[in-house]
Amino acid sequence: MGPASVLWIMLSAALVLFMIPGLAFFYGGMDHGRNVLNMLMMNFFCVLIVPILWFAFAYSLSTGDGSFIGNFKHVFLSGIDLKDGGATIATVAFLAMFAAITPALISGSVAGRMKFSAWAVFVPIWLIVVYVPIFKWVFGGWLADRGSLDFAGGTAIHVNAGAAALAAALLLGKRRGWPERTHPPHSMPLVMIGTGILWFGWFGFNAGSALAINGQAAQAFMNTFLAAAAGGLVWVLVEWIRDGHATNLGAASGIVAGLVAITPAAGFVSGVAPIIIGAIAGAVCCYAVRIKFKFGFDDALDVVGVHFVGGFVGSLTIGLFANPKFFDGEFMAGLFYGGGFKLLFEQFFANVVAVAWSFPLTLVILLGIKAVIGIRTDPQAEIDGMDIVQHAEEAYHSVMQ
Amino acid sequence: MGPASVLWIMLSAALVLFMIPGLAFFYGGMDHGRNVLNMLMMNFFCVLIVPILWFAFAYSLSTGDGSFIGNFKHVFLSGIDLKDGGATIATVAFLAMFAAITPALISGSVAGRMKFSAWAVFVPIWLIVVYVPIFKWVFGGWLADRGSLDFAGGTAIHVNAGAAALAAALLLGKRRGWPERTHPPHSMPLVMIGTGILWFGWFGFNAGSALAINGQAAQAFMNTFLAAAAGGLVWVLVEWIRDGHATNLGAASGIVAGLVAITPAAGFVSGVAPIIIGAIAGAVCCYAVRIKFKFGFDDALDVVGVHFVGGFVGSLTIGLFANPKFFDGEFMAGLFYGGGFKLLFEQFFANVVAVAWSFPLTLVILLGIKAVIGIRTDPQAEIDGMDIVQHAEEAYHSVMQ
Amino acid sequence: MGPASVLWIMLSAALVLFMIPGLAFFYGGMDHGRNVLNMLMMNFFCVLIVPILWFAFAYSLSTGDGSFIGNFKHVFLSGIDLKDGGATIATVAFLAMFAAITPALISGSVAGRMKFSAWAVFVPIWLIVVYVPIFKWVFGGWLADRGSLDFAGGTAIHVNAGAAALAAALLLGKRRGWPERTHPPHSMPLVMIGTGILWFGWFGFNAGSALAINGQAAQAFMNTFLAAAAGGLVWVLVEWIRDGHATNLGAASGIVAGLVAITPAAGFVSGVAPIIIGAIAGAVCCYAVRIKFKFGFDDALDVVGVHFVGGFVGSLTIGLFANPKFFDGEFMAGLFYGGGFKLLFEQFFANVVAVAWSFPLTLVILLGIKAVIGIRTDPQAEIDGMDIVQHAEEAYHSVMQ
Amino acid sequence: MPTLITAIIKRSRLDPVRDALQEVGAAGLTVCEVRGYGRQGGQVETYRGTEYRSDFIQKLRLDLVVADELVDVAIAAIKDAAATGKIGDGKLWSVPVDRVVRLRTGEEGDEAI
Amino acid sequence: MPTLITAIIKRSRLDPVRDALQEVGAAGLTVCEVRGYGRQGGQVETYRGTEYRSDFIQKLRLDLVVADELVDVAIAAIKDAAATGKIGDGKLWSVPVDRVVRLRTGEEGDEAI
Amino acid sequence: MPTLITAIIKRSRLDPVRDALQEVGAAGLTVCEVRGYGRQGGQVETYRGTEYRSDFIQKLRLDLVVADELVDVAIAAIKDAAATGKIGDGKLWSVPVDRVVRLRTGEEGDEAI
Ligand SMILES: Nc1ncnc2c1ncn2[C@@H]1O[C@H](COP(=O)(O)OP(=O)(O)O)[C@@H](O)[C@H]1O
Ligand SMILES: Nc1ncnc2c1ncn2[C@@H]1O[C@H](COP(=O)(O)OP(=O)(O)O)[C@@H](O)[C@H]1O
Ligand SMILES: Nc1ncnc2c1ncn2[C@@H]1O[C@H](COP(=O)(O)OP(=O)(O)O)[C@@H](O)[C@H]1O
Repeated sequence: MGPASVLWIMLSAALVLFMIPGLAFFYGGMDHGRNVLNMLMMNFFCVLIVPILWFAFAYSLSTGDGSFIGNFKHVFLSGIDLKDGGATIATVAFLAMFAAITPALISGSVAGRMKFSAWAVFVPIWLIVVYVPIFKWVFGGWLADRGSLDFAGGTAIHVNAGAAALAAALLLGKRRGWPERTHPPHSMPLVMIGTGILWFGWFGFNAGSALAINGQAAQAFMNTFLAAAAGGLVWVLVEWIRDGHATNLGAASGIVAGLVAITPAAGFVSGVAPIIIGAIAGAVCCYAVRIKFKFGFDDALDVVGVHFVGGFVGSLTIGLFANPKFFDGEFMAGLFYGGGFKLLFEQFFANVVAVAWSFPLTLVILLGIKAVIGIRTDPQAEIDGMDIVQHAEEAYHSVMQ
Repeated sequence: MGPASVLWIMLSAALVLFMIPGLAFFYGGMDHGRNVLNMLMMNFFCVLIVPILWFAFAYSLSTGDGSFIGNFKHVFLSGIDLKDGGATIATVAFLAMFAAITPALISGSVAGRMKFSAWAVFVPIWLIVVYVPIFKWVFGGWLADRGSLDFAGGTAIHVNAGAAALAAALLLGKRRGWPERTHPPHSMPLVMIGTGILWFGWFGFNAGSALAINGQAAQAFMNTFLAAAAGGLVWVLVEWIRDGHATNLGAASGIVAGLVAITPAAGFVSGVAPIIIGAIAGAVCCYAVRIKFKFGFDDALDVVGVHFVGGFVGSLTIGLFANPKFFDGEFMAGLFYGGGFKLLFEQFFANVVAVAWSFPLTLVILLGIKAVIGIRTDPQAEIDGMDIVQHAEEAYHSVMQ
Repeated sequence: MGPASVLWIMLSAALVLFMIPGLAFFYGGMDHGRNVLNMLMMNFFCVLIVPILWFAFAYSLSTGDGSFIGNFKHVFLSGIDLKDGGATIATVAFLAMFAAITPALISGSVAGRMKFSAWAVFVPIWLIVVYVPIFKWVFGGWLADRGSLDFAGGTAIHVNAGAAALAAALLLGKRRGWPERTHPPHSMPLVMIGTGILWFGWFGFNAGSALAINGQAAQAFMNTFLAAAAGGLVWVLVEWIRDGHATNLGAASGIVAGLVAITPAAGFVSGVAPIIIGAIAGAVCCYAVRIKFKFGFDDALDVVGVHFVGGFVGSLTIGLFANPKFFDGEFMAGLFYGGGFKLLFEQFFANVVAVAWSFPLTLVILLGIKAVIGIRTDPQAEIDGMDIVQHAEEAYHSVMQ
Repeated sequence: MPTLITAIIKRSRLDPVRDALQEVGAAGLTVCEVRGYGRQGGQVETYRGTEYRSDFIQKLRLDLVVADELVDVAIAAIKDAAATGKIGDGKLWSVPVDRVVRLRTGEEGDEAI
Repeated sequence: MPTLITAIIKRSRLDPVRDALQEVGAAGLTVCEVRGYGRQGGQVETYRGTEYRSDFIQKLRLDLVVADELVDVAIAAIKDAAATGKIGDGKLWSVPVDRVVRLRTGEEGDEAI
Repeated sequence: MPTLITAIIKRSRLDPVRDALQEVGAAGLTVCEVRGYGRQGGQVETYRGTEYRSDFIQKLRLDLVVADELVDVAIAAIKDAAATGKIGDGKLWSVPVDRVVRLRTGEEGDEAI
């Protein structure tokens, strides 16, 4: 691997790291002003604990020959040196960022009522029990062997985290006053700062997943760009037509929906496909965020509506648009490129497997934590604010203080 | 083109994309707290609609053999593949970011009173009618053929957008209460967040315009750095001497003025020239932002004073400092490097042409939109706030809500 | 040097530049709402004035054959061309960013009471008198010749700035009401925005200091990542156990402490060492920030507790963990890698030298400024706010205005 | 004569108090974010490991002008809805008002409320 | 006896009201951002496609103490300047004041206003 | 009869005033950030080189209900602690109060303060 590729992987790792604060601001801005620090902390915590675990053994468990799980050959990165010009080290760091951001995604659904101690215990357990196996299957295990495709983590990250988010929202129950009372974003500028950072960082997330600098990386870049634009545009148009107003939160949500949907597909599709994929995600997610009201689960910041649905939709569209010829690649073609229904089925199957693993195991993990230390804050924290009760700090201090 | 160059173009594209939220925060922080979301939305909207148009046909129209306009050979990027290792795809993405940020610049002058629907119609029309031709002429058409120079868009972007901003401000008229009432920035930290992102991203904007990683890119990088510093420093010093205070908004404005001025010159000048160019821009723009009071046009956030004036000044300085020997390049030398007045004249001429195209056509486009759907919000929006009236959302929500 | 390396240096320069606003937000968020603009301005000012000086002569003075000080061979970058593909130009820019951020670090200790005019005079003098010599000694002078190691500026930047910060805090005296009154952060989200940017940018700071894209850069990247995570994690755990709460400011402070500590070591250690280094820094700095209460010096935002202590600790750990074999490098081995106590002593010695130069000279510079124009604002500024009194602007404006 | 009732309540009691007032027919009110100092003491926050007491606790201030005959029921309604029984529930006071005007119409007195 | 006039007005009417008061000679006043609940109802906002009513509308609260002889003109001035004729223009009430003190000098009564 | 004292003071005088009140036994109070307009005039700010006057200056509003016998000492305490002698120190006014209620317990009158 040439130095430019090593550079690209390192840079992409830095960009994905930057997405974690981005996600924190995206979520934190949307949350209530007295819960924002709890939201930020849940996200930052992921990037404190996960790297250590990744380094210690999770990386090793995620890679290697096995079809179901890796091994312990590279615990503490043993056996990895710099003879390849840093390529492996850079790749380990890049993958560590993915591992850190995936549980962070879940935090949006548990906003405003989860004990931070429970979260701190949940993240490492979930990483090992849920994330590592699915990651292995999707990126170098039996699901990959069957031919299903996931470029940068539609199945392994977004659908997986989305299913876990649903489980967590169901188990935690509703926030006080939900859904009668709407909690509008306490700071839309903070949401938009998060959105800007997320989009910027997502180029590393998707184009970096080529793990080299080449045509596929460039096309993944372009796809990331177009799908986000299309997702945001369509969400805004749906709002405009349906509600009479185009909102900033709609634009932000649509951008993220487009980004989520293109994530699994970024290195497999070309031409007008990313625009179609982004547009579908924008439209579908714009309606999907309302499901929670129908079914009564308090997915506070719409992890299910955006990441689960967006990831699933994006993953399926690979079955339609995968275009191996364009990439000169050895993957199955989608329905529209002469590949028949085979890939579509595999895509569906892989995502169902991810859900079937993630959802129940997340429930089990949380039930275990609930039994031991409890998962929900006492009601006073919901009234006085998660920030002061759980973290003994407040987000903003006025001149009086 | 080597992989490092492809990487550089992609990275630069990501950096320019990041500038658009940066610009949104720069403008949004300066605007009133009840108009900030409208400001953000005008900017984000550009990066939702423009990429789609660029992909569909604007890119194709902007390139190709013609001297005045491109062709439809690459509509929907047809004919572009990955055989060049992604170089073309990366370049298309990079140029798309330029196309997206240019109309976004205009939003600063129409702040606080333009109907969002009018803006949403204006952006795509303006892109095709005004931006695409000027882009073509400057970067690969008759103006370029005459020898005028524009490295990263002084003429094609800043002067162009600045002229359009003037036209828009004139046509929209003044905001309620302007100029008797000053609307101070509702959040200077947001302005500074925008400034930080803009400066960071501008390295991609300017150094990326070398479209390769080479000595010219490195010098453009250095120039971008020095001009911004000099611009900020001089603006702050002028304030300090003149008003007795050095302000943050002055530093931010000077940095942006320096960046604007070096944009056209970044790949053509060297040595102490970037400092001189930045310093001139800092001083001139610091006074130019007052012109609007003299002539009574409400260029709300000083697009004319900073981008038009800064871009024009910077573009002219190329005529003085262009140094082909240093770059081993085949462009005309400036006055101080033995080239005589020829280049200076061409620089002047190219900018006049850009103004002569942009200003009247922007007027025509806006008059057309005015006739059909109107361009100015009803007065109540100015009183109650653009955010609530136009977007049905508010930027900040307090604990009561 | 290949194009990928030139790109990496340029990119790293941009990342370090971005750290300066990041630092400004980190500090500014922690400061009182009526002093935040003064805080931002002190930081931004560094990146306005330092680049000009660096270009003019400070770069030249910092490099060259001498063992104690450079020369004037490259004043105004004379003699530097693009024949090396931009490598030198990129390196000059990269080093300029280091020079700009070092005085900016000091601003945290003088928050809320230093005359901005005094700061504006202090920065350039300090740069030349204190920073340039130490930089030269550490990176290419007698301290380096003795064998002491500093990869990205633990001694030259953090210990140096920390010692200066202590001198400044002592000379300025306490803020009104300190330590009886605690000034909690006026905006924790702003602090966290700063933290996110700092971590992101620090990859350029550390991994960019390899001045090439190679295995060392990749390992420095990995080390930066792990040490920050470990620092944040340990700080948060200490808080949790000691105070009963894990705070966001703790996470942010621990991340920064870990980053500071790994800075000198990033290109010399491997394996589990970065985690140990980060963890030590997190734990030690978490206690060190209290020293100021014990000794009664008002280091407002804990530059001493985090940068001085973190930098010193990190620098010493090189004496334990330096691993030349892993890097195939020609530097001394640390104690745990068979090198004996030699390196440990040299690390200690180099830092003592830095302190012995920085602390008294900072005192002398500030005493000089005090004698001529004064260094402390009049008390009214502390009451009414530094922003309005010193900069005639306020950070936030409400709807009334 | 109309009376001005001012109540300092906990942040979280706004909705119940508003509902209770509405029920007794006192629909109009004005709310303001304030900070209170009283027996409750402050809340303890930490700042880089240093605990400190933030003396002033966030409260809401409600002002409502009610017609004479409604004063007692309005006060009773607020009392019921605002009380949680824990320290810091807040205070209420009332002051007789000279004139009340609805600015839109110029109506005065009970008409204006 | 001086009187305390409290007016709840629309955000956008501050400048006209202040000017009107100044004209009649009531120059000092204190303003506060408040939120009001009344007949106007709330404003409709959307949140990810869900419309909701934000019950409390931003208003400004003005407090001014005026000398007895100025009460009527001050009230009239506010009424004129604050009214737009649309619902939600706000309320005004007045309360007689026992003592007024200028803190700087200790002056009391009309002197202190 | 208890009395409501309202004081508009400078931002920086909150701590001294609170301490002074506590000393004389008036411990409870409610604070609110307000903006004042008066003789002090506004503060001059600049905006891209244009100077403008920000008419309204940040102040704090203190409301405290005190028992009759404490009114004079409380006012004196505030006066002492709030005065810096410079223009803009603020105003204070007092109004007799009909009823005071502690919401937690329902206690009324002096008990409730
Ligand atoms: N004398 C007073 N005057 C004005 N406001 C008061 C007074 N005493 C208390 N308050 C307000 O009421 C709030 C609650 O009072 P506190 O003494 O803490 O508990 P309780 O409500 O149980 O008596 C305080 O935070 C303050 O805002
Ligand atoms: N009884 C009341 N007591 C105190 N404030 C009131 C009262 N009624 C209305 N207000 C205030 O006046 C504002 C306007 O009142 P509203 O009933 O909406 O319309 P109008 O001013 O046309 O009567 C409200 O938002 C509220 O702040
Ligand atoms: N008549 C008044 N009614 C209500 N508040 C007032 C009045 N006059 C002044 N104030 C308040 O007191 C503050 C200080 O008053 P000002 O006239 O500036 O100086 P001074 O306190 O020296 O008289 C003002 O900012 C305002 O908040």
